Amino acid sequence: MIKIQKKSFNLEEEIEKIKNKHSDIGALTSFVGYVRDLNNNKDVNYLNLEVYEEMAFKELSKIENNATKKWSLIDTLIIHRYGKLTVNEKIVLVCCFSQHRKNSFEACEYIMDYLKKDAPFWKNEFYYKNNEWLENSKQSF
Amino acid sequence: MIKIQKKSFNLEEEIEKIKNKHSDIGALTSFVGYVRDLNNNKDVNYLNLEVYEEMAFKELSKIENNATKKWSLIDTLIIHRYGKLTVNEKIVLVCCFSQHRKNSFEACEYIMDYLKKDAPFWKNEFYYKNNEWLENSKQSF
Amino acid sequence: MKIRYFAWIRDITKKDNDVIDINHPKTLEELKDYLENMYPELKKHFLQDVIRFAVNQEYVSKNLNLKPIDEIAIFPPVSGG
Amino acid sequence: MKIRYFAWIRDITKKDNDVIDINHPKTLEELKDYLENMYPELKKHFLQDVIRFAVNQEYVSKNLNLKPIDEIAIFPPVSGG
Repeated sequence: MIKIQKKSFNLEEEIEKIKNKHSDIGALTSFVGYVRDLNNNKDVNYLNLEVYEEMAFKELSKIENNATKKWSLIDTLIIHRYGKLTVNEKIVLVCCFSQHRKNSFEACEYIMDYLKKDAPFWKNEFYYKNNEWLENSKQSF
Repeated sequence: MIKIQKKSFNLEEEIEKIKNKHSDIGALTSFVGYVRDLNNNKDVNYLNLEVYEEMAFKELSKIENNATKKWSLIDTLIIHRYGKLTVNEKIVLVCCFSQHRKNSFEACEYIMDYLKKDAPFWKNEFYYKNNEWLENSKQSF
Repeated sequence: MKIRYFAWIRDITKKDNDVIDINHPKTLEELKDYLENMYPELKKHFLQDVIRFAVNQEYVSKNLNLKPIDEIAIFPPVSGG
Repeated sequence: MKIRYFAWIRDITKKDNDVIDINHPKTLEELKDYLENMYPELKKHFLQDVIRFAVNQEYVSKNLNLKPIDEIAIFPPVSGG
């Protein structure tokens, strides 16, 4: 399942909604990305996160389908937020549900790598006096 | 932080308690293990999970310290339950908080591998007619 | 043909999108020429090869043929996650 | 000296622990002999080398010296997580 939304999310609720559908799940690996107070040695105030929504759905679906096939996942969940996000807020959640843990770990890392590389989101990071558009290729990809 | 407890846990609450302490966290990888309805081709009814509690604290602390040093983690959380756990219940939670995602992924998988290998917990799995003590070396370690 | 702009590309174009109703570019190369003419600042970025193009929400790299109903998006390297 | 039993080891000993107050074993090998004598069914498992030992909550493999105040735990392969 893919959700692109402005509002935040509750990890327990989002995960239970999926988990409740399947009694054969033994393992869940999940990743949460947060807005940090410091990036590239600059004090961050907030982010403005922009999305090309129609394309983001398509790209994330492709990545999700690839991971599901490759690692026989039972279910997946990707939530990506957009809009104004202040320090400490959640940005993204990726969940990979499988029978055994190795598959969920590998799939979750794979989805995050491709999400960072291809999903059409852009962070405009606001510091106290100026702002800057980030690029993942320059970050710790 | 290490918790060994009978009762279940709420992912959002447990994670937020740690996250709230640090504004430099950019990445959280977490793993949840659940009781599956089917194991080794047998219908599982419930588990009775036994722990050598004093030793489990010591072992998990060592594993946590090793991971924290090796991957410069900002914080960690391990919750492991014991007692009677029925199908679909959470068994374990491992959270690794770091600045960037690679470190949190690698550390979380490392902690789970060593927890499975060395932490003194034993699953007594109850089927409809009998029961069996599990061994991780025979499973998908 | 609709051309959509994102992130700092939009800071250059000063708008979200352009719609080309007549004499639309037939290829991606023709579209680049068209845009360089309209927004001269884009030229240096096209030359640096950092800009990404999507046609109907799919990444494209080769110089494919464009149709009047296509939605083309132009954007810098992404930074989600 | 306290000897603690876990999982199916306890199914064999039928109790959680034994306390040895006098003539306590001086080494792990002496302890194994003592336990094999008390619980003959343990012998085959000791021979298969699947049983793990912990002294004062730390895994041990070599035949170290035991002290009267030690807590020794005997258990099968773990299955947590």
